Amino acid sequence: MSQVQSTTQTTTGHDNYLNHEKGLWSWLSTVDHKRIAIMYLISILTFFLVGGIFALLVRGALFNAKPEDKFWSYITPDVYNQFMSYHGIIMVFMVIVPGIPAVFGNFLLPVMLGAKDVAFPRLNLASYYVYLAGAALAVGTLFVGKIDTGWTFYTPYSIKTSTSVVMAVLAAFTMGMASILTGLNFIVTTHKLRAPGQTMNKIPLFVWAIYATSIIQILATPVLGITLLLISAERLLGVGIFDPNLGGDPVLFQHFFWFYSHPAVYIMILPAMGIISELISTFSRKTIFGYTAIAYSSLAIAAVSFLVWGHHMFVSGQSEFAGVLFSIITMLVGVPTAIKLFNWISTMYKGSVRLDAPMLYAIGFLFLFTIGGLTGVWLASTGMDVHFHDTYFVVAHFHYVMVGGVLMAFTGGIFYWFPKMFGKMTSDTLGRISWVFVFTGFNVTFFPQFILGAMGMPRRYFEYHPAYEPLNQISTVGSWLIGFGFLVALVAIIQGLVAGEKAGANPWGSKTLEWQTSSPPPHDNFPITPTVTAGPYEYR
Amino acid sequence: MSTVKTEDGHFHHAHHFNSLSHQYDSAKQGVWLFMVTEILMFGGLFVAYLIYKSIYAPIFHVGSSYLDVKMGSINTVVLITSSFTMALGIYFNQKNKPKQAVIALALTIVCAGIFMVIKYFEYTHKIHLGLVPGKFFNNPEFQQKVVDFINNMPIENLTPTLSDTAHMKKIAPLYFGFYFVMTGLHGLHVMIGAGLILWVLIKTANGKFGAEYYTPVEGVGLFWHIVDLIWIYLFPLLYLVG
Amino acid sequence: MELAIQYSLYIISCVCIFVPLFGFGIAPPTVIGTALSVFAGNAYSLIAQQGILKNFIKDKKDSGASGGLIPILEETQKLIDGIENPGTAMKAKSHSHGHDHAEGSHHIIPIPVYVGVLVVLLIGTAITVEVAQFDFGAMNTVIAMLVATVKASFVLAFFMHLKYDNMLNRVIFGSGFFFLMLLIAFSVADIFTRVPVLKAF
Amino acid sequence: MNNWLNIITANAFMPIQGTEIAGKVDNFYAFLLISSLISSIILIGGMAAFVVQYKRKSATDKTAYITHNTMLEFTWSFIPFVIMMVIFYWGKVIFNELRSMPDSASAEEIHVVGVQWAWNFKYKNGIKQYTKDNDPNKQVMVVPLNKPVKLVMTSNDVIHSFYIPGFRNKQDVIPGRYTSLWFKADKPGEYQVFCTEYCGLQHSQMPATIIVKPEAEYTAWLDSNKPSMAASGDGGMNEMANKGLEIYENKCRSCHSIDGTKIVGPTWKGLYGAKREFESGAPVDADENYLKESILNPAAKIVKGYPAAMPPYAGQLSDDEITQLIEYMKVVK
Repeated sequence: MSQVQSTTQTTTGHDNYLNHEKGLWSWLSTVDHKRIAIMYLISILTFFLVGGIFALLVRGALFNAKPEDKFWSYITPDVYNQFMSYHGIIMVFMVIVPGIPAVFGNFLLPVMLGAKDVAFPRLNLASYYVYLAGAALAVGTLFVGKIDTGWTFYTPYSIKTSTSVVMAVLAAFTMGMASILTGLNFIVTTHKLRAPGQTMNKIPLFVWAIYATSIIQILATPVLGITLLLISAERLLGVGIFDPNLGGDPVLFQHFFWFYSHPAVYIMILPAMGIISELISTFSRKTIFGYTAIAYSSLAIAAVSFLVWGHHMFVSGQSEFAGVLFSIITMLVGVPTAIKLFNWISTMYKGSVRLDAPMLYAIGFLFLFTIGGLTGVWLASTGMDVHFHDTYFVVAHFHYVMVGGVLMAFTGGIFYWFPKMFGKMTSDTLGRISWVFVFTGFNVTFFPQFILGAMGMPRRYFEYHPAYEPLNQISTVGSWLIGFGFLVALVAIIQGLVAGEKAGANPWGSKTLEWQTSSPPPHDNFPITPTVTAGPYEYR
Repeated sequence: MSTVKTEDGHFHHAHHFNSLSHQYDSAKQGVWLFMVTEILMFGGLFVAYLIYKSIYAPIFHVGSSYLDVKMGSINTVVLITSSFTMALGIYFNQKNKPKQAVIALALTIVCAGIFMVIKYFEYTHKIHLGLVPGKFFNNPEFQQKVVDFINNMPIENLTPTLSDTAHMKKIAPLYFGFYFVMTGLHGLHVMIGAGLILWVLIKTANGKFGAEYYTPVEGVGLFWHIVDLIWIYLFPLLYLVG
Repeated sequence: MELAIQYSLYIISCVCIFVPLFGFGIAPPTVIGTALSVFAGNAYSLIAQQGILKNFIKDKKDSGASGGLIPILEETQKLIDGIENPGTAMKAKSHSHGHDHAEGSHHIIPIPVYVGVLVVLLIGTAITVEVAQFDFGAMNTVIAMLVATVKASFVLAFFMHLKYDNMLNRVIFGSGFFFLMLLIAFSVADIFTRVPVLKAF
Repeated sequence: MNNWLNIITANAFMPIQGTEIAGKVDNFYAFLLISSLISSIILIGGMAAFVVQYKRKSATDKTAYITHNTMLEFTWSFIPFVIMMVIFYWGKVIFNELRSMPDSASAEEIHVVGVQWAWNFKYKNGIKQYTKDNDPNKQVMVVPLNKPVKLVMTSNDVIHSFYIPGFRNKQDVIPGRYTSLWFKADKPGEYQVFCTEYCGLQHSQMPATIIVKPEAEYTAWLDSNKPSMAASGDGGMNEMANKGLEIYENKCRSCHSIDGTKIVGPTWKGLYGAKREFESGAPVDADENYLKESILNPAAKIVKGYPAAMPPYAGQLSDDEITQLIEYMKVVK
């Protein structure tokens, strides 16, 4: 039994959101959440490509320990610092934070709720352009003065450096604005636009995840906004709030910064978890195990995420008491995360598991996220973190969670919802090949970095001790594998767009609402507003 | 949002809502969510202010004595009055009286103008005296007063930070950093708010709103009251609490 | 129900472990507060989702009881329905009223109330300025903030119609302040517990 | 075989243990490693087993309808919770030990100043070590064996972080404030020091070495390196120039040499009065006005062959301090 008695029979399948209106202008001025999602998808994939190139350059520069051995003499320390900063800024603010909510959230949230659109369609379009403006500012710094502060903009370095920090922080501020507007839209949509019968305990887990994410976006981003504004005020006027020369406390900056940036980590990972819930249930063809537990654990993670930011600052000069306080609260995040992991795995128990490309990515997520999550516990314990803080161990940990978690889910999501978005199937073989490369490449790249971190190699180093060289070389080779894997995924997407075979309304046999309308969905999502009678995962 | 008035004088809600009131509730919830972000954004500044105030009390004490309480009080009264007229603007829209609503909204904009003019005089006075944030600060008298204040403090109230008078002298401009950033950001909001009020004023005058549909007026009103609300806290913190 | 038992067990064990660890400093109020709110949340979700209250009211009504707590309970149930299914609740409303007047959201406050609020705010301003002439030492900030908060709540309640607004908007706005408190609390928990480093030479 | 034993004792991949606490950290590391291994075997193994066992066999497979199991959910949220509390407590004990300073009577105190991009070490008897110095004897911090050493640290410009992998200890060095760190080395030898807080261009090029020497050798080193009165008084330098020297050591030294070598910026040797040629514009004699302008607004005139890397010092140095610096430049010949 699916969530609604299927409504697809009534649609002809000819009129859909892609051909509803024609011409470039109809796209640029659209208020249709599905078209906005596609525009986001294109921009985010472009920026992902740029950020990825920077990542490859960074890894390439680290192939050799000493500057005189580096195979590409163009990369000097200042260029390396810029590459490292651009990789961080692009990937965090332009790819991973907006990524899943703006693309899949925009496309699917209204459809999954049985709504015709998000609550504020024009605001939705505006937020896309605000995002683009921010991104343009950020990319603009490449041509005006560059940026070398890393994505964290730590004061007082960001006050003293001669690069164009003001422009970069304004870019991040603008993109934060877009993120607030998107989050606001989703919260109201979830509250107000659910189809009749669609109670909060009947919405799909992906919607729960996006909902929890939006709450964090609303509550955390403004603090980042004021922090970034203060940095520019600091540079332009010297107000002294974060500048120790003028009486400010740089550690207070870190408090403010991580008050946003730690919850931001969950802005990134929660939607990915939502995707995984959908993928695992569909490809195991089985009811999700512990719906309530997974849904509430999303909210629990969102709530606790605001209480733990100080674990980024155990050695930064915050008091010992605060360190211990943040450490114990951080441990609590592990509990809802563990609940989710166990529930996903039990969903497969006595299921009917099919390893299509999206499911492979979901499995990859579980594998990498397990490792990323467990090492997170190491870093959350004060005594261990003193040794690991700001070493490659941290780099490996958050790449396991961010890349291994978010990007695996993102790519899996693309392969899963591609038929719904474009009405065509992607090649499963290409999808699987890309997974093999991404997954292997990922472990080859980042597992050695755990060892490097344990050996004590600090992060953001251009030149490093020769003892670390072999592992760095393995890591660099791995990064090429990842790059190749994502290229194959891109080929799979383009091949699907150009020559993919036609997809039915529900190629995977899923039960959630978005599969009950035709592929691609019509302009108004459903010909008749559906009435929801059952939960989202009723595989009986 | 995309509500339109049809020829027979009724309003149509956007296609994805069930009814006008459904749309109104949703829009209002959206505005409230946005207000939360405003509160948190200013909140960041307030947190920083409170922390530094408790560490460097003398700077803030002497600093606030350099502000003109009279001007601050007038501005408070002006802003409160503007909040009142804004509420009236909504009220008259609810009662389908566009003429009175336009007057009330125009009064609100006038109040915003008065507020900004007074602010302008305060600013130019400060800038003239060199009482500006760190980079451009040029008023040794203020720094000396801070040092004198510390020297006159009872010895048991002195912390090691405060006893370092050379350092305190150096960081004394911090107060004006806060003053200009906080009032500046607030002033920016006043100007944005005035612009928004002008927008709903024109729409009201053109008969775009009425008892059935006045969501934008309500939304702009909420924004304006938040601006007022923030000033209600800013005023005593900057001008009065020494 | 099972879920509630499960989580309450879990939370009680949390409290048992937390409190001895931290002594009676900052942590116990936080922990107990969190625990209580989680309890409340769970209880609420049980009532809302499993229809316990609804069934209870139905039973009572069937058995002929009326008066007492029943009307209050019914109101509560309506409130819950409003939060849980706004779509259907809204539909029901627009059907029954025939006109777009959801209660609360379109409440019109008469002008004299606005004037009253204005007077209160002006008096509040006068009080703030007057009080600032006297020195209460450390209480200065506290008093100023209290007066400001009273003024702010008048603005919120009447000018911003929060008094007549639905519960959710109040919760939304309150959450802003709550998270601001968290930012203050934890920043202060760091900055004022730092141990100064003393140089021997 | 030995390698595998190493994993159990968790020396695997960790640097050598230079202190007693390092051993404790490593035991904790071993516990984390093993418990994480077990957890990942349960999670990943379970996942793999289910994927294999419940592989889809036909398009119409029937699956079990299991919605939840309260007992199970309670178990797998409670057991991780308990484990994590153990991890927290263990970590806290080690952290407290790393952070509780020895009393100053028994400890050897050394002052550390981080600058972009070098470390300054200062001893009680006046010895100054500067890690970017050409003299290899000065690029080290010498500490006694089996005696607590307390570092009182601050920074002159941006945040740095003092990290000694061998001691498993690390502490950020913050401008405008003192932070501290302590250790009691129990093996003589050399230990690497890294800066782990990103601090700009040469962030990776500010390593230092800690040399642990037995107490007797340490005292001998202290005595033999003690600056003589003549050297510290620096005959011929007036008071102004002396103050200038201090500013130079704290702010300028990492980019400008006084012995003619080219670091990041031009050397100060013989600078005063010399003719300067620029990337653009007419050459100028290096007089007071030029020097002052170059300190306050370095971008105005960029010396030929050097990058425009210097930050402006307007607002960071007072007029008096600039005069003192220029006085010092006059002395450097």
